[in-house]
Amino acid sequence: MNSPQDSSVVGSAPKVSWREALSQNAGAYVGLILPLIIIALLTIWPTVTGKDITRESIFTIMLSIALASSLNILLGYTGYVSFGHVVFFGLGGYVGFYLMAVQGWSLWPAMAMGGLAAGLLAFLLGKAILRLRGGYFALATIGVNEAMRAFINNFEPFGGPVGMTLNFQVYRDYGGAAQALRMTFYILAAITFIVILVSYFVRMSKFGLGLLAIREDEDAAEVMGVVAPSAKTWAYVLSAIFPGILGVLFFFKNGSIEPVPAFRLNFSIEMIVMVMLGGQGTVLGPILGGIGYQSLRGYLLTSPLFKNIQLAVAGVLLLVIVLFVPAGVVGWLRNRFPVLRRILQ
Amino acid sequence: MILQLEGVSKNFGGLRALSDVTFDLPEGQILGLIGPNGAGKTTLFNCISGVYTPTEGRVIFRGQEVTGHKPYDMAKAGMARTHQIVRPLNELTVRENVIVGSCFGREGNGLTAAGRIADEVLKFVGLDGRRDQLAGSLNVGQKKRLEMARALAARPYLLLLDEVLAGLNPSEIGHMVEIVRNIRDQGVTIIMIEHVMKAVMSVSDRLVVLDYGRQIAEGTPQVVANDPQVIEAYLGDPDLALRLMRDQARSQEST
Amino acid sequence: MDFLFTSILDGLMLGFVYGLAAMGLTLIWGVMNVINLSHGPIISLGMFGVYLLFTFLGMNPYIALIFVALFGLLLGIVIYFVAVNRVIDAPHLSTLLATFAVAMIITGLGTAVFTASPRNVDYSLGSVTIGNATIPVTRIVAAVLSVLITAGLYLYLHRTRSGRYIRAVANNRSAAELMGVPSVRILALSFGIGTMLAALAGGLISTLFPFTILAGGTYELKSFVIGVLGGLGNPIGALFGGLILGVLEGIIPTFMPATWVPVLEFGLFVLILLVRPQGLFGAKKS
Amino acid sequence: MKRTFFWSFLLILVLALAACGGSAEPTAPAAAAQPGETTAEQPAEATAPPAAETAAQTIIIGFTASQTGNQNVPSTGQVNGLNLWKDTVNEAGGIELADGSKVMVDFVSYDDESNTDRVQELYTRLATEDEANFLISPYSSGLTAAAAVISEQYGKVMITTGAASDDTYQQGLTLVYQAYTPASRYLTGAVDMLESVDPEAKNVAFVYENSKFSTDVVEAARQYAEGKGYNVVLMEGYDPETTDFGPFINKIQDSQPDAIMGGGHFQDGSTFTRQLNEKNVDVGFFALLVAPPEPDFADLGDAAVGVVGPSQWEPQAAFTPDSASAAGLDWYGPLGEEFVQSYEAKFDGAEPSYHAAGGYAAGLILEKAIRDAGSTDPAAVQQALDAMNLQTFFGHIQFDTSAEAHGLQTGHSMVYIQWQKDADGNLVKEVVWPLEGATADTIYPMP
Repeated sequence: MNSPQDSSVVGSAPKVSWREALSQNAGAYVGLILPLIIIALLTIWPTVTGKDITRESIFTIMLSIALASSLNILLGYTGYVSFGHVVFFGLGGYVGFYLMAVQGWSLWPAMAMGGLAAGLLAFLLGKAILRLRGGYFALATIGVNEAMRAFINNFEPFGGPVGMTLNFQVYRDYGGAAQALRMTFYILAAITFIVILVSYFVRMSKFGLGLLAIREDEDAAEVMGVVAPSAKTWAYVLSAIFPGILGVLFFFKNGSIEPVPAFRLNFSIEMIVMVMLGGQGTVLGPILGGIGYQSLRGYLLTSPLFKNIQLAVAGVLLLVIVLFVPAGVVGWLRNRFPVLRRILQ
Repeated sequence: MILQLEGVSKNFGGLRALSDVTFDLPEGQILGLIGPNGAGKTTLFNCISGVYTPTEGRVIFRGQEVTGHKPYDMAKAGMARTHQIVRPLNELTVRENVIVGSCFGREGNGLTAAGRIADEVLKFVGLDGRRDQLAGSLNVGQKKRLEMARALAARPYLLLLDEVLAGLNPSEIGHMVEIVRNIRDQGVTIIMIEHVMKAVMSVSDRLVVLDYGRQIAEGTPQVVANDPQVIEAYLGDPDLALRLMRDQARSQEST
Repeated sequence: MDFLFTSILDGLMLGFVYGLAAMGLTLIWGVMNVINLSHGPIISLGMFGVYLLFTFLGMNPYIALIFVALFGLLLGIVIYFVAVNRVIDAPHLSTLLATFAVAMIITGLGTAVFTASPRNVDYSLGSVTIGNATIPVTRIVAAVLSVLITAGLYLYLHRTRSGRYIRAVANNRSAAELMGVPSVRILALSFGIGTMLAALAGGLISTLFPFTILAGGTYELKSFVIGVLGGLGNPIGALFGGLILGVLEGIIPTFMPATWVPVLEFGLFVLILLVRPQGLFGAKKS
Repeated sequence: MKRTFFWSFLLILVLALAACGGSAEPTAPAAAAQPGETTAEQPAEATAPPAAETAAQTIIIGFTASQTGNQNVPSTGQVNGLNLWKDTVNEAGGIELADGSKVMVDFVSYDDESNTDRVQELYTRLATEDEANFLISPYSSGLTAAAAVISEQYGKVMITTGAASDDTYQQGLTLVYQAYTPASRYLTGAVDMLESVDPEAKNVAFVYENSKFSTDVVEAARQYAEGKGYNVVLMEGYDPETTDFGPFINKIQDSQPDAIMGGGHFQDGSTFTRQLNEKNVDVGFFALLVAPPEPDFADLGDAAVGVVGPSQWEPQAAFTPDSASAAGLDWYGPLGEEFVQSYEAKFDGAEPSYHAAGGYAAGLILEKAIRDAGSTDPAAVQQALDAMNLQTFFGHIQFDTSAEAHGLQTGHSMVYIQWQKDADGNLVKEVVWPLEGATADTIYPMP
C-alpha cells in the first residue's frame, strides 16, 4: 500500500508491456464478436437471398435494434426509464424531413441535423428532468413527448396536423425509388453498426462504468466522485442522437410525416420491451430483443390463430418475461452460464 | 490543517440537527467522532462530504473553502467515505466496485491503472478471493470491507469512516482496527464515527463528542473519557437513557 | 364575455369526473409507488360495463355503476396478484412493464370482442339552463356522484380499520408490517380500490360521451397530469387537480386556439414535476 | 495499439463472414410473415407481369387493411366491398382480355394495424414475395403515401380508396389512381348548398379535427367559402382525442354563425353533434365530415335530425346508364341497387357504407382498365386508366393526367345527405345535394 503522497508506483500512468495490453484488450473485444457477426449477417442477408422483401423485413428489425441499443445506453446502463424516447425519433425525423422537403437539402446533411436536433433537445431536457428519479422521470418523459406532439401539431412550418410529403423528385436524385430504398437499407446497416460500437465502447469505458454506478446507486456514485448530472446528461444525449438520425432516414423512406405516427407513445414502449426482452444493460441484449420482438410480432400479426388477439398474446408474453425472466435472454444466460460472460456482453 | 469546521449547523425544517460544530483536524491524525444515536454524527459527515449543504458555517478542506460543494467535487478534491448502511453497487463485481472508486476519486485513473489499484486494495482488505463475485452477494462484514476498499482506492487525503466496526465480531473488529491504523500510517487523515468505545478510544488521536447536534467535548481520549458532560450524555440520568432509546427507535424507523 | 362564465362552469362539471378518473391512479401510486399503466384500459372497461348493462339488460346506468364498481374491485385484486405482487419491490421498470402488459391484454381482448367502433350510452336526463349556460343533467349527476365517491373514499381511508391500514402502508410499509398490518392483503385491496375508482369514472364518462375500447388512453394521460397537479399519492388532491384541469380546458380555448391546450397541459405537467413534484397540494416530504 | 487490434479483428470478422456467408442465419428471416388469405396458385412467371398473362389464369391483388387498429371500422367496410367485387368477377368467369382469355382475381392482404411502421414492408412483400400484379391502397392518406413509394418502386399500379388528401397525388407519382373525391372538393358542395337554401346566410364557423385529412378538407372549403363572399367567423381545430366540445360550442355561440361546418371522424363527429344538441345551439345549417353518412349515426336520435354530411356514395344515388348517356359518358359495372342487394346478401343484411362502395369501386376501376387494356401489362393498364372517363354506380370516374397531380380524381364528386324524419317519425338518410340526385328537400333551418 502506497501513501497517497507517494503515488509513483500506481498513481501515475503505469507502464504496461504491449503484449499484456494486447491480451487484455483482446479479452475486452470478445464481447463484440457476437453482436457484429449478427449485424453483418443481417446486412448481407438480403444480398444472399436476392429478395427485396428480406431487405424490408430486416430494415424493420435493424431499425428496432438500433433504436433499442440507443435507448439501452440510458435505460440499461444508467437505469433511467425513458418512456417517451420516441420524441427524439419524431423530432429528428421532423427536422430532417423539413430540411429535405421544404429546404431541398439532401439526405446526408438532413440526417446530421436530425441527430443534432435530437441531441440538443436531450441536452436541454437532461439538465432539467434528469433530476427526477424513478417513476417521476418516466412520467416526465411521457409529458415531454405528448407536449412535443401537440406542439408540432400546431407548428405551421412543419405542416401542423397535415404534416409534410416528400416529392418523388427527391428519390430520383438518388437514382429512383428502388435505388433510394436500397440505399436507406445500407445507411441503416452502417448506423446500426456504429450504434453497436458506441454502445460497446460506452459499456467498456470509464464513462460507462460511471453510468453503471449511477444505475446501481446514484448517491453512492456521487460520493465516489461520479459527476452524475453531467454523466447522465451525456448518456441521454448519446441515446437521443441516433434515434434522431434514424427518424430522418425512416421518414425519408416513408415519403411522408405526420405528428401522430412520429410521436407514437407505444413505439417508445416497444423499444423498452425489446431492451427488456434481450437483457438491459448488455450490448447483445437489445440486438436479440429487437430480432425476437419483431419476429414474434410479425408472426402474431399474420398467424391465423393469433391474428385477432395478437396484442393480448404479446401482452401475456411480456408479462411472463417481466415476472419470470426480468434480466432478459442475455441476462438469464449470463446468470445461468457464467462461463459465457465474456462472450455475452 | 487538512480540515477546518467553523460553526457548522444544519436544520431540517424546524429541527436543528447540528448546531455550531467547530474543530480543526491536522493532517495524519485519526479523529474519533462519538455521541449517542441521533447526535448528528452522520449528518456532520454528510455536511463535510457535500451530501448536505450546511445551513450555516463553513467547511475548509486543505485550505480551500468547500462549503456547499457537491459530493463528487469533494471526492475529486481528495475526500472519501464509507456509509453506515453499506451501499454496494450490487450488480457490479467486487472488483468493478473498487475500480469505480479509483476511476472517479482523487486520481481519476484510467481503467487499466484503476484495475491494478483495485487488485492491490482488495488484497489489502482481504477480499481478493472474491473480486469477480457480484457485490450484492457478499455478507455484511465483507460489504463493509468493500466500502473501505472503494474509499481507499480513491487514494484520498481524508477518509471518513461511518461505523465500520458495527456488526462485526471481536476478531473482525481487531482486524479492521489494524487496517485503520495501517491506513493512517500511510499518511491518510481519518475521521471515524464509532460506537465500539474500546476500539475508538484506542485508535483515535483525538475525539469529538456530539450530543443533540451540539459539540459537547473535544480532546484526547483520556480527557474526553473523564469529561462529566460526556459521562452524563452516555450514562447520565434515567431520563436521558430513555430518550436515547427512543432516538434509537426513531432512527431505525427512518431507515 | 358571457361564454367565459359558461366555459368555467363546463370545465368545473367535467373537472369533477376528471378528478375521479385520476383518483385511482394516484391512490395506487401513493400506496405502492406503482404507476398503473393499465389504468386507461380499465376506464374503458368501466365504460363498456355500463354500456353492456344498459344496452342489453336495460339497466339504469347509475344502478349499473354498482356492478361496475364491484367488477373493478375484483379485477384489480386479480391484477394485483397476477401481475404486480411478484415485482412490487423490483425496480420501477418492472411494475411499469407489468401493468403495461396487463393493458395490452385488456386492450387486445377488448378490441377482438368489441372492435374499435364507437359506442354510446343513449341516456339523457335533459338539460338545465343557468343564465346563458345550458348544462345536461347527466353532467351534473356525474359531478355530484364524483364528489360523493371522493367523500366516501375519504371517510373510508380515515374512519375504517382497513382504510387506516391502507394509509399506514402508504406511509411506511415496513413499519406497518412490524405493527402487524397484513401488507400483501392491504396492497391488493388498495390496487382493487384504485381500479374500482377507474372503472367507476369510466362508467360515469360513458353517460356523457361516446367512446371506444381505446378511449381510456386519453383519460389515462389526463390522469397523469391531474395526479401531478394534485400530488401523486394524494387521492383527495386528485379531485382538485381534476378541477384545475377542467377549468383550464374550459378557459384556454377562450383566448387561444384550442389545439394549444395539450401543449400547455403537458408543458405544465413537466413543469410541476420539476418544480413541485409533490403536487400543488402535497405537503413537502423531507 | 488498440486500434490496430481492432481493425485486424474486423478484417478477420469480414473474412469469416465471407467464408460462412451462405450459411443459414436462423433468426433474420423468421420475421417472414405468412400471407393472410392467399389460396390460389401463383402466376408462373409473376416477376415479369407482361409474360404472366399468357401463362396464368389468375391475377393477384394485394393490399393491407386495418384489422386491429383504430381505423378498423371504415377499413373493414372497404375490404368487404373489395371482397364482393372479387366474388362478382370470379363468378362471371373472370376479366376478359384482348385475346379472349379470362383472368380470375385473387387477393393477398395483411393487417397494418393503422400504423405506418410496417406498411412499406408489407407492400414490398405484396409486390415481390406475393407477386401481386396490382395494389389497392390501405385506408387513410398517411398509410397510402407510404405505400405509394413502394408501388412506384416496383412499377405496380395502385388504386387508392379511403385516401382523399390531395397532396399524395401532387408528389410526382405516375402509377397511383384515386377513386375518391379528393379532400379539396370534399366539403365545397356544402357551401354551394348553403348558398342555395339561404342566400341571406353570411357567417360560417369551421370547427374541425386537427388531423391531416380534416385540415386539408376544411382549409379548401374555407378558401372556397371566402371566395364566395362568406365571413368565416370561427376557424378552430380540435385535438383528435377531444371528448368535451363545451369550449368550442361556447365559442360557436359567441360568434353567432349561420352555419357550422367541419368535423373529422366518426367518434368526434357524433360527440360534437350530441353536445350541440344538448346545449340547444341555435344554428340553421350543420355539415359534418365522415360521421353523418355512417348508418350508426342514427343512434344519436333527435340530435341527428337536420345534420348534413358529404358522402362519397349513397345507396339512393341516382347513377344509371341513362344518366351516363345524358352526361355523354360510358357506363360500366352494376347498378347501385344491384350492388346494395348483393352486398346485403353477402354480409347478412348489413347496409353498405360509402367505404364499402369505395372498395368495390376501386376493384371495378381496375377491372375496367384491364379490360380496356386487354392485358395485365402495367403500362397498358396505366394507359387505360389515364384515358378512363366513365360512369359507374359510384359516380363519374376520371383521373388527372398532368404531371403535377397525376392520378388525382377529377370526375367523381360528393353527394350530401341529411338526416330527416319520415312520416312515421323514423330517422332516414336523404340525399339532398346535388339537386339533380336529391331524394328529398333540404330541411332548413335545421330544427
